[in-house]
Amino acid sequence: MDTTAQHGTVKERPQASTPRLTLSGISKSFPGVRALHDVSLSLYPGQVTALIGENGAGKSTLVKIMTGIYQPDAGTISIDGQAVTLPSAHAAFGHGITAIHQETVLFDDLSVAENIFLGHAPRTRFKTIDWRTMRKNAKEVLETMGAGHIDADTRLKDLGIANKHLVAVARAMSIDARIVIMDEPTAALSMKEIEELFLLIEFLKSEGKAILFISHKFDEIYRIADRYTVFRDGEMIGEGLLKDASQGQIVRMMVGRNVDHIFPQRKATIGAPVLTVSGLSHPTEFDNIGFELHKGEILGFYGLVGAGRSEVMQAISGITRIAKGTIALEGKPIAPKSAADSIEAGIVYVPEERGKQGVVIGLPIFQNVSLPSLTRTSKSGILRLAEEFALARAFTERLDLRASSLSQDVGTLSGGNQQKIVIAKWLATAPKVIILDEPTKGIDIGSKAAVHGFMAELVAQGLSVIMVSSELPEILGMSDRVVVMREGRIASVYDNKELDAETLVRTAAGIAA
Amino acid sequence: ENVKIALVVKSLGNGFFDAANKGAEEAAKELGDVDIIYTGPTKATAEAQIEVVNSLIAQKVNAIAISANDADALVPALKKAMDRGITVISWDSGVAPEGRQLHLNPSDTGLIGETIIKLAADYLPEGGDVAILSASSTATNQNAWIDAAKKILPEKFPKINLVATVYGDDDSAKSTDEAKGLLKSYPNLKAIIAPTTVGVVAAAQVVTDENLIGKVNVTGLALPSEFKKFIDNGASQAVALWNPIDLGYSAVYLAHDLAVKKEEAKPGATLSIGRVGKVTLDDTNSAAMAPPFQFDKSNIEKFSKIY
Amino acid sequence: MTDTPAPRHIPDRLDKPLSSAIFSWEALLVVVAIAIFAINSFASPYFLDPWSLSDLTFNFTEKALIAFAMALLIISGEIDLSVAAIIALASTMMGMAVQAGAGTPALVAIGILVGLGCGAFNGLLVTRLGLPSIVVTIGTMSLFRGIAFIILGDQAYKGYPPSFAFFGQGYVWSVVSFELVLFLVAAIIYWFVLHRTSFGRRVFAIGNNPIAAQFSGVRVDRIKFILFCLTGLMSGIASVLITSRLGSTRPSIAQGYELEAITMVVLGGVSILGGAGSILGVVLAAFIMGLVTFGLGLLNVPGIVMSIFIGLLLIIVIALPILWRRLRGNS
Amino acid sequence: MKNILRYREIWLLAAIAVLIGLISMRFPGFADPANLRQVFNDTSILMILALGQMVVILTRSIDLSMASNLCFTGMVVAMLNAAYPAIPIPLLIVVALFVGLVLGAINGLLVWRLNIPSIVVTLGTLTIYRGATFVISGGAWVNADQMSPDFIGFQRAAFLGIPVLSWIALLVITLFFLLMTRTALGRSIYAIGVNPTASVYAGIDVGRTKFVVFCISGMIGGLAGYLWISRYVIASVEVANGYELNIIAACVIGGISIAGGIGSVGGAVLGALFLGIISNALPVINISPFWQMAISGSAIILAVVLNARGERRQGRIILKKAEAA
Ligand SMILES: Nc1ncnc2c1ncn2[C@@H]1O[C@H](COP(=O)(O)OP(=O)(O)OP(=O)(O)O)[C@@H](O)[C@H]1O
Ligand SMILES: Nc1ncnc2c1ncn2[C@@H]1O[C@H](COP(=O)(O)OP(=O)(O)OP(=O)(O)O)[C@@H](O)[C@H]1O
Ligand SMILES: [Mg+2]
Ligand SMILES: [Mg+2]
Repeated sequence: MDTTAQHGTVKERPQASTPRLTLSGISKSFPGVRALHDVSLSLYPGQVTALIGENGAGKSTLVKIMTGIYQPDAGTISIDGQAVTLPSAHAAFGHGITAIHQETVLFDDLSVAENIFLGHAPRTRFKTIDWRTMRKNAKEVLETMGAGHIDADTRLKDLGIANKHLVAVARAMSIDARIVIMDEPTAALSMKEIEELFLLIEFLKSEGKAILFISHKFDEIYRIADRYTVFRDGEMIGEGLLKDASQGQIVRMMVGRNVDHIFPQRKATIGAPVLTVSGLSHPTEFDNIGFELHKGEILGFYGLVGAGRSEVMQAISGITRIAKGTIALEGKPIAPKSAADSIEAGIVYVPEERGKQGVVIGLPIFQNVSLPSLTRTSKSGILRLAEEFALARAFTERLDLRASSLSQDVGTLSGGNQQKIVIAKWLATAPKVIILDEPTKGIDIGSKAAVHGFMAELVAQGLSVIMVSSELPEILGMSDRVVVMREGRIASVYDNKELDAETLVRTAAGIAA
Repeated sequence: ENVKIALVVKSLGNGFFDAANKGAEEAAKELGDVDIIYTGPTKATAEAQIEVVNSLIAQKVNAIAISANDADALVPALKKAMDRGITVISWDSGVAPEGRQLHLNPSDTGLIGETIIKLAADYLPEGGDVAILSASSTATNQNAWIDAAKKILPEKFPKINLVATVYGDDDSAKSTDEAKGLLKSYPNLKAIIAPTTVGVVAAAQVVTDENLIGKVNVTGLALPSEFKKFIDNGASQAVALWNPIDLGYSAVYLAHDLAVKKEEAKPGATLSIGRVGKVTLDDTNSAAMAPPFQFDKSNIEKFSKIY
Repeated sequence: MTDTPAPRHIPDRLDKPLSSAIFSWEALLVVVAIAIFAINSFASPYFLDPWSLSDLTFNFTEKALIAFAMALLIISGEIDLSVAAIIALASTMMGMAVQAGAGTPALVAIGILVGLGCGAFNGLLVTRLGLPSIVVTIGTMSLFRGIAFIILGDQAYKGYPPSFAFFGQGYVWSVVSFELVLFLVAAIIYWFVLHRTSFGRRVFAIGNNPIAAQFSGVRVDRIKFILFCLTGLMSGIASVLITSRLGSTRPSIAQGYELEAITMVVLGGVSILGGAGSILGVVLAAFIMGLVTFGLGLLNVPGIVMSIFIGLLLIIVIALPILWRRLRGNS
Repeated sequence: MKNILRYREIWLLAAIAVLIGLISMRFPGFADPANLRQVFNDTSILMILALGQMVVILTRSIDLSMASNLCFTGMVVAMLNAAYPAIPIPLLIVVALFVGLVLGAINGLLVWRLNIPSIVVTLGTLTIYRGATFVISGGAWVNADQMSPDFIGFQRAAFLGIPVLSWIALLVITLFFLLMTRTALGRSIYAIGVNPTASVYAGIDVGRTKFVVFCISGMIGGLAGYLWISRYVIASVEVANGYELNIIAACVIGGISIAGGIGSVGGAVLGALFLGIISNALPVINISPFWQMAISGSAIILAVVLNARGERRQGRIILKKAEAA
C-alpha cells in the first residue's frame, strides 16, 4: 500500500506550469466524523484534475472548503503562490473560484440572466441594478459558450436539466472564473448531455482555466482529465498524470484492494409476465406506454434525460395520476392512487432524486430504512425497534454502507452512502416488482458492484426489476431487454442480444440508423 | 397583621382606574389597618382576570373588590373565593349577584342612561340624529346604560333620533374607524355619544380632524384630564363622569365593612362609605353612589388637574 | 480478481457520552422548572400550599391540551393558528344548545364535534387545496370567531346546567382537579402515539421530508388531515373545559390562546420547522409556564410583565444550547 | 415570473374595483375621489407596515413583533413629546426610526447569530416589546392632552391637498419599489426566498441579509409607531394589539407567498388597500360590525385559494415540447 501511496509523487510531477491553486495540509472534522485529514491538492491552468475517491472520501467537503462554504480546521490555501483565506462564498468568487456543486444550486424562480449574474450584477451610475446590461451580458456569455439557444429571460425552471448545467457553467464564465470546480456534473446526465458538457470543458481548458472534475465514472475521467488526485477515508493517497496510471492502479489506491467491476453473470430464467402495462397516457408527460415485465427479468429503460421515463414509473407506482391506460400485476388489474397503495400491492419505486424523494434527512438510518416497511416492523401500530434494527442491518450491510451507527442521521452521510440507504429502504419492503430509477447515480465503483450483485441475486430469487438508467454500460451490462423512450413515447424495445451502444443512443436521440 | 383588600380593575394603565386606586389608598389610610393590592390584567378579558383572582385567593387576601370584564364568566372564580372565606364585592362594572356579596354602582344605571342622552340633547334644541359609539360589545355596564338610554328616549327626548350603535372595543384605532363610518353614513349626524373614555377621545379626534367642530358634538363619559383638549377646542360641549376617586374610596370602605366589621350585605341594609356618606342596598344587593357629574368649559380646567 | 471484503458491522447505536443526556432539552427544562419552583417557594409564603398548587394547574391545563395536538401538527410541518377561534365557536354552539334545552352529555358532544368539524375544515383546505396552513388558519381564525360574533353579537350565553360545571371546576380527588387528570391522561396518550406508534413515526418523517415520506408509502395528506382534526378535537375539549369553568360564553372567549399554546410547544423543544420534538418537553413547558405566571401572580406582578418573562424564557431556553455548543466548540 | 406577478396584481386590482363597485351600490358616495383619497390615507399605516413585513416574508422569515415594536416606539415618542414638547417632529421621527431599528436589530441578531427560526424569535419579542412598553410607561397612558399640537398635526397637514400621512406612504412605497427592483439587496432578498442554499453558494450572506431585513421591518415598525400614536392620539400598552396578524393578512391577500421568494411591492400595497377598504366600508354600508371578522376571514381564505391557483406549477409538458419540436 505504501508503494501505491508513493505512486506519481514528487519525481514525476510535471513541470509544465506552476499550480494556480494549491491546498495543503487541509483537515476538516464534523461532530464524530473526520472528513478530511491533512490533504493536499493542486490545480493547474489549462488542465483538468480529476478528484477520485469512494463515497464519503471527502471530495465534496473539499469542494465546499474551496468555495468558502466550509472553513477548514487546519491547512492553507494559496492561489498563484499567494496564501489566501476564503471566509465566504463571496470571497471565493473574488478569487475567481466557482463551482457546479453536487446538488443543483440554482434559483428555479429567477430568470436565466439573474441566475448568471446574481451577486455580481452590473450597476448603473446610481449603484442600482442595470437590467439591460445584465441581459445583454448574459446573452454574450451564453453565446461564447455555444449556448445561444438559451433565452436569457426564461425562468430557470422551464429549462431542461442539461441546459441548467449550461447556465451553471455560464455563471462560472461570467465572473471570469479562473478556477472551475465540477462535483459529479455527469451523474444525472445521459450520453448526449455528457458530450455537450465535455465540449464545454474543452473550451474552458482552452481558455486557460484550472479545472477540478469529480466523477465516479472512469471512462469519463480518462477522456477528459489530465491529472488525478485520489482520496481515501479523508486522506490523500496519491496524485499524478493520468497517462501514467492504469485504472486498476487508481482503483487500488482508492479502495485499498482489488476491484474489477464486471457485471454479474446471470442465467436468465425468465418466467411469466408479472407486470403488464398498456396504453398508459398522461395529458402532458407521456403517451401510449405499453410493455411487459416478466418474472426474474431485468428490464432496462433508456432515454435521454427528460424523455419521461421517471414520470412513467411514478405513474405506475401511484405517485402521479394517469389519464388512460391499465396496469396489471400478475394478471389482476390494479389502480394505485398513492405510493402506499403500490407498495401494498408489491410494486415499489426507488426514486432518482435521493435528497428530495429518497432519504428523510433528520431521521436516523434505521428509521429511514424501516419507513416503507413500518406496517411489517410494527405490531398493531406499535413500534418494535428490535425488528427495525434487524431489517436495517440486513440491508445496509449487504450494500456495504459506511456509517458509524444505525442511529446516525442520514444527513451526515456522503452522497453515495445516502444512495445506498435509498436502495435499501425500498428493497426492504420485499416487493414483487422493483423499479429502480438511476440506482447507481453517484455511487463509487466498489459499491456499484455491490448494488449490481444484489440486483442479480434478487432477480435469481424471482423478483422482477425495472431499471431506469442513463448510464450505457449499466444498461448494457444488466438488462435482459431494453425499452428506449423518446419524448414521452416508447421508441423501441430491444433484446439484449441484438444490442449495441450506438443503436441505443441513436434510437434515444431519434436519429435514424 | 393588616387587612388585605385587593382592588381588581378591568385593565391596568387606564387613567380612570388609576384614579380609583388613589381613592382606595386614601380609604386605606383612613382605616389604618388596611393594605391595598391594586391589580388587574393588562388585557381586558375575563380569562386574564380569573388568573388574577386565583392568585389573590392563593394569597389569602381578606377581600376582593372587582370591576369585572364579564358579568358571568367571573362568577365561578369569585364563588370559589367566597367559599374560601374571602369577602367579594364588585364595583363600577358588576358581577352577577351569585358571584359577589354586593355591587357598588358608580351611579344609578337609569340615571347614567338618561345623562348621556341629555348631554347631547341639551345642545340640540331642535333635535336631530345622534349615534352611540360604545366600548366592546360585551361590556356589561355600557350595555346597561345604552339599554336605559334607549328606554328613556321616546318619552323624554322625542326629538332626538338615535340612528346607530357601534362598538369600538375600547381600541382607539377601531373606535376611530367606527366614528368615521358614522360620520360618512349619517351626513346629518348632530352628535356622537360615547359612554367610554377611550371611544369619546377617538370620536372627538375624528370630529376635529374632519373639521366638523360646531357641526357634530361629541359627548359621553370622559375623564377630564384626558378630554380637556376637546372641550377647549369645541369638539365637545360637555361630558360627564362620576368621581373615580370616590368610587375607589367607597369600594374599599364597603369591602372593609363586610370583611372586618362583619356587616351583612342584604337587601335594605345601609352601609357607611366614609366621607362619601351612606348607601342602601336594593333587592339585588346593589347600591348606587352618586349622580354623574358634568364637565364643561366652566369647570374642566379645575377637574383635569384632579383626575 | 475482485476481493470481497467481509461486510462491516454497523452498531445499532454509539454509546453516547453522558454529557449529551445531561444537556438534552428535557433536562434543561427540568432544571428550569425546578429553579422556578424553588424561587417561587422562597418568594411567596403562599406558594407551597396544596390548594395554591392545585389552582396553579388551571393556568395551563386547557392550553396544554391543545398544545399536545399542536405539537404533533408542528412536528409534521404544519401549524394551526385558529385553535382559540375554534374554542369560541364551539363554546357558542354549546351556548345555543343550552338555549335549546340540551343536557350536559349533549353539550359535551356538541363542543367536541364542533371542534372536530373546524379542525376537519382546516385540514381539508390544507390537504385538498394544498394551501399553506399558516395562512389558511389566519383566515379561519377570523372566520370561526367571526361566526361566533355573528351569532352572539353583544350577547352572552349562560345558564349552563349545574352538572356541566364539573368539567372546568370539579375535583376528582381532594385537590386533584378533573382538568389536571385530563391533562395527565392526554399527556400519556399523546406521548405514546408520538413516540411509540408507527403513526408517530410517520409524523416525524413527514415533518422532515414530506416528499420522501410520500414516496415511502406514507399517506401524507391523510395523516395531516388527521392531525388537523385532532387539533380541532382538542380545541373542542378545551372549549368544554373553559366554558364550564367560566359558566358562560362570549364570542371573545379564549382570546390569544393560540399564541400561548404555540409558545408552550416551542418552549417544549418542538422544532417550529417541523420534524423534531417530544411530548415530555411540552409537558414540562406547560408546567414551567404555569409556574411562572402563577408565581409572579402571587407577587402581584402585572400579567404583561409576566409575558416578558415568558418571552425571555422562550428565547433564552432556545439560545442556551446553541451558545453552549458554540462555546464548547471554540474551546 | 414578471408576467404572472403583473397578472396577479391586476387580479387584485380588479377585485378591489369590484369591491368598490359593490359598496357604491349601497353607499353612492364611496367611489368619490375625495373619499377614495381618504380611504388611502386611512390605510397608509397598514400599507407601510405590510411593506416592512413583505421583505421579511420574502426571505422565508416572519416578523410577529411588528405591532409590539409599533406600540413600544409609539410610547417612546409620545412620552418624549409629552416631556419635551420642544423637540421638533422631524427629530422625533428620526428617533422613532432609530428605536424601531434597534428593536428590529435585536430580532435580526438573534436570527442571524444564533440561527433561531424567526417565528420563534419574534414570538418571544412580541410579548417582550409590549411588556417593555408597560415597564417604561409604568402602565400609564399618554393622552391627546399631553401631546403637542405639532405632534398631532404633522401628519394631518395637507400638502397639495393631500395629507402628509399619505405622502409618507407614497414615499415609502417608492423607496421599497426601488429597493426591490433596482438594488442588489432587493435581488438577494428574492434569491434567499427562492433557494436559501443556492444563495449561500452564490455568495450571498444569507444571515446578514436576514439581519438587514429585520432592521428594515423594525424601522418600519418604528415609523408606524409615531404615525399610529399621532393618528389615534393615545399611547397605551394595548395599542395595535394583535395587529401583526392584520399585517400578515394584508401581505397574504397581496399574493406574497409565505414560503418566500414570491411577491411584489404592488401586491403588498393592494393587499393592504383591500383590507383597508373592507374595514372602512363595513360601518358605512351598515353591515353589523359583528360581521366584519367573518368577512375579512373569508376574504383571506379566498385570496389564498386564488393565489394558489395562479402559483400552481404546471408539469414539465414533455409531449407539448415534443410536438413543438
Ligand atoms: N454536514 C456534515 N455533517 C457531518 N458529517 C458530514 C457532513 N458533510 C459531510 N460529512 C461526512 O464527511 C465525509 C465526507 O463526505 P463528502 O460528502 O465529502 O464525501 P464525498 O467524497 O463527496 O462522497 P460522494 O462520492 O458520496 O459524494 C462523510 O463521511 C460524510 O458523512
Ligand atoms: N426540465 C427539467 N427541469 C428540472 N429538472 C429536470 C428537468 N429535466 C430533467 N430534470 C432533472 O434531471 C434529472 C433526470 O431527469 P428526469 O428523470 O426528470 O427525466 P425524466 O423526464 O424523468 O426522464 P428520464 O428519467 O428519462 O430522464 C432529475 O433529477 C430531474 O429532476
Ligand atoms: Mg460528494
Ligand atoms: Mg429520470
